[in-house]
Amino acid sequence: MIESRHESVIVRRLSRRLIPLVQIFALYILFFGQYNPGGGFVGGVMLGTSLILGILVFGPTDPLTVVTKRIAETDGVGLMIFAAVGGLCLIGGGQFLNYAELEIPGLAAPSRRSLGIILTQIGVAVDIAVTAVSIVFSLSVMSGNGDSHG
Amino acid sequence: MTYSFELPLLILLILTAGGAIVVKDLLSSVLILGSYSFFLALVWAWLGAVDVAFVEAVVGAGLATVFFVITLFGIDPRDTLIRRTPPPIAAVVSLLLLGLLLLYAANDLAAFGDSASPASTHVSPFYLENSLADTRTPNVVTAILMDYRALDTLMETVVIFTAGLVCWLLLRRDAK
Amino acid sequence: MSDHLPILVFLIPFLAAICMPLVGLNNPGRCRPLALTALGGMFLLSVVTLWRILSQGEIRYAFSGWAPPTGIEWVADEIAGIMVLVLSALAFLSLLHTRQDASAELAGRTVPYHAIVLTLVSGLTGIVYSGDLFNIFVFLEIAALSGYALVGVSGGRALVSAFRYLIMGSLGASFYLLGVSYFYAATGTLNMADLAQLVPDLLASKAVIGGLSFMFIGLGIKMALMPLHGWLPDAYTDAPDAVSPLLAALVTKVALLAWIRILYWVLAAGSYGMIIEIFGLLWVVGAFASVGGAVLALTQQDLKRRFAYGGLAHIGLILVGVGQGTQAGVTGGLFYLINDAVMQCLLFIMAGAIGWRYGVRTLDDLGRTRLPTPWIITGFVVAALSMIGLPPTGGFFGKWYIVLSAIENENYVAVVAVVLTTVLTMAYFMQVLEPMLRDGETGPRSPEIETPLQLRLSAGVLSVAIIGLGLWSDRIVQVLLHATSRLGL
Amino acid sequence: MVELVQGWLLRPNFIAFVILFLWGLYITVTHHNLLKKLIGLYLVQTSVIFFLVTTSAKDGATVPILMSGETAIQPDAYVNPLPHVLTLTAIVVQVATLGVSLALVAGIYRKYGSLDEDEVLKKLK
Repeated sequence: MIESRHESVIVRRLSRRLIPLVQIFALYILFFGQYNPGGGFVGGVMLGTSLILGILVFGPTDPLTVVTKRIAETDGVGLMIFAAVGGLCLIGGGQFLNYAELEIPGLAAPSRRSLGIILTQIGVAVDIAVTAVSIVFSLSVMSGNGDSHG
Repeated sequence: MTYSFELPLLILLILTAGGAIVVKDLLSSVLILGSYSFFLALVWAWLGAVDVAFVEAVVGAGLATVFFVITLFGIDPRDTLIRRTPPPIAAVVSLLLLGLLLLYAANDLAAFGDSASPASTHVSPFYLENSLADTRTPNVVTAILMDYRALDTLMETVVIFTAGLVCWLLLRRDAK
Repeated sequence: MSDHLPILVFLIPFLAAICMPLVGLNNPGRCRPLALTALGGMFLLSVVTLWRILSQGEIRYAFSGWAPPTGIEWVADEIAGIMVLVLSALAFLSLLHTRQDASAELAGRTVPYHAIVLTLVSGLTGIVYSGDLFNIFVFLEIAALSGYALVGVSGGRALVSAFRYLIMGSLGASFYLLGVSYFYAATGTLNMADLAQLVPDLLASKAVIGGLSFMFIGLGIKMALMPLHGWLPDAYTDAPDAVSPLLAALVTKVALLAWIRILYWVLAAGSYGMIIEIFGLLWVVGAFASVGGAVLALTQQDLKRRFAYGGLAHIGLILVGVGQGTQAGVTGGLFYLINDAVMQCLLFIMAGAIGWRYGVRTLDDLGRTRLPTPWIITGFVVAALSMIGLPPTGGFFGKWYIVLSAIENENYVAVVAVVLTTVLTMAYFMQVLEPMLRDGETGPRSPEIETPLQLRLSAGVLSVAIIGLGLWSDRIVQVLLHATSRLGL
Repeated sequence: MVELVQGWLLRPNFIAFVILFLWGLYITVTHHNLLKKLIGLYLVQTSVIFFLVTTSAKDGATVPILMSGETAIQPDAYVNPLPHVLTLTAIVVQVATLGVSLALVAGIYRKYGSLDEDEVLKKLK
């Protein structure tokens, strides 16, 4: 179903408007996860599904799909962010993922932890968004370009 | 605790679950499963688990349904016909035993909503009391998820990452 | 820095796995060297870790700086140290022995393949180290997802096997999670050390007994314990030759290790047999699995399938030892577990090698074909000796300790089961070795160079390791005894 | 015995969990259609998560998001957040498993042209 764009012009127009809104809401959910329900997972899944909507509606030639396809190849970047934050804690002298040991001058331990939570949530969101898109690409490689003889 | 709001939800939950199982058309049954997830999210919101409800609504009712539907569209199954055969005796018997074990084990669980239960008194008060001071994060669930038990979160992200790789490995043979 | 060793050991394959998609984006050829380097580095670091554990005692690592039970804790004791060492070595060798043209078979899928091998290794490492029940669940799922993918990688029939594996494995994980939930509901904690403090007072609680039963069912599926083994033979037979050594050696053993930890570390239970009687019968399940597995192995034509059933028997043997409830029994079971990992790895490497090299997949093929390859025959013989349990090998000493502990318990049924399994194992290996050795003597020998260097290296190292495990068995058992002495058995 | 049954009936959540768990398990093990098996598996996984969430409930407690400016925090005023965290993780694991299983189903369908387990097994031979 990725092979062509959606035939209805209403769906295409509406999605063009809707996708940025969904993404802004996803970012809101992501960054206010410390104060509201939500956070990395939900934000990431919403980002991912907004991109999936774009793929399904605009078809394979649309710039959005092309960009998304490039993004889907960079699987693992989100985890690198997460692991890098954890690794910085190791370098700072604490245990793995001990954000209180992040070496940021002028910040007390609770603020460092708060910062660590935001950074790692970004990592989670990026990874989940990218992977969701990647799984959808894989699952839709069925007819045509996939091999049919196993 | 009164169940007046929850009972209808639970009944709807079981009805939608049954619908997803019984309905013959695969696409319909997948969509009914989406509504099952949605009712589940409502039940959890009622239980006070707003974060879980949110994730279930987005992941269960959203992403899981997207995966199901894309698979169904991609493979366009011709045999959505579902046969029914008499249930194997062994499966029924072991299921009954399992059910008895579940009910037996439930006897010594704390009563529902008991704020003096071990689950609510041993470790969890620490999180509630200290998370704001420790992490400046009012949402205690986020604080535990991303800080106190951050390793679990890292690893579940790895689970998702692995799933992405697995789908790639199994389905995309024409990679450059 | 030496307190951080467990997490460093874990981070090497983990980081390599998550970097793999980017590294392989433009040049997939880099994946195999990266994976091999990571596993090699992991091996070296795990040697250092084991040395550190042996010299200065166990390492308890509290993640995020939160002391348990608030945070997640990893416990690197002697057993975990040895197990991770074995795990990384076996993963390195099974990846190394894969021939170079495996990349052609993988058809542009080298990137996810190598990344998934590494996630499998990281998942297993996590299970071994983790001291937190829920953390184990997450790692179990990482390892399981990787396992499903590796089974299904060659497509076709393997996909069906992988699907069955997935259904069973996910049900197992759900049961395990259910057990953890019952434990949590009854105690309010997930940390093993903390549970060990709380559970003895609750041993009469039905919730704890139920939770334990569900965990046992769940991990029983994961370790392919006899009545729950349905997924294993197909999965190991249909997995590509490059993968089945890794799976056969590690996946079930690590699940079994997790169960041993729960049984003895969580229940704090020298006395568990007396309090929860039903788990005093664990050795019966083990004896049933060991005899049943060996009998079923005897009836199989396909070599890999035959060895897969043989592996089931060995899981049962380990449980016979562990189920004795004495220090000698647990130690013997753990020692046999380590041996079993090594010899299963060698056995499946050899089975894969003759399958690839000579197209020998079944006993009939074996009778028809000459195998003029001393390396392969030697490897087979060493693995077979150890599987049967003959003196110079590690397998003998593992069985020896298990039988000793059973005799000490005056548990003669268990002794009979072990002996019966040994006899059956000998029978099914004779059917394999007899045509192989007969033709090896009469047939002309072709130059050894035909066996690839990596294969010879893997086979040689593993054979030496099996003999070495036998020769130094007393040293290893001393270390294990030291670890199990803290259990208060 | 009467008290036992009464005890179970006082926990409608638990009854719902048991029904969903057993029904899902039964479908997963016995159904012929691969996709229906996955639906059964989904029910099993969600029901276990449901059970875990239920352990977090406290009478008269509210969602575990602390009010701003509150100084002395009463743990009894908020539901237990730890099971929520575990279930979040479990849900993500569940959807990852679903993705993998759908990939396998898609592969099987591509190869054998059927979602019926018996038919696939017939074609295997």
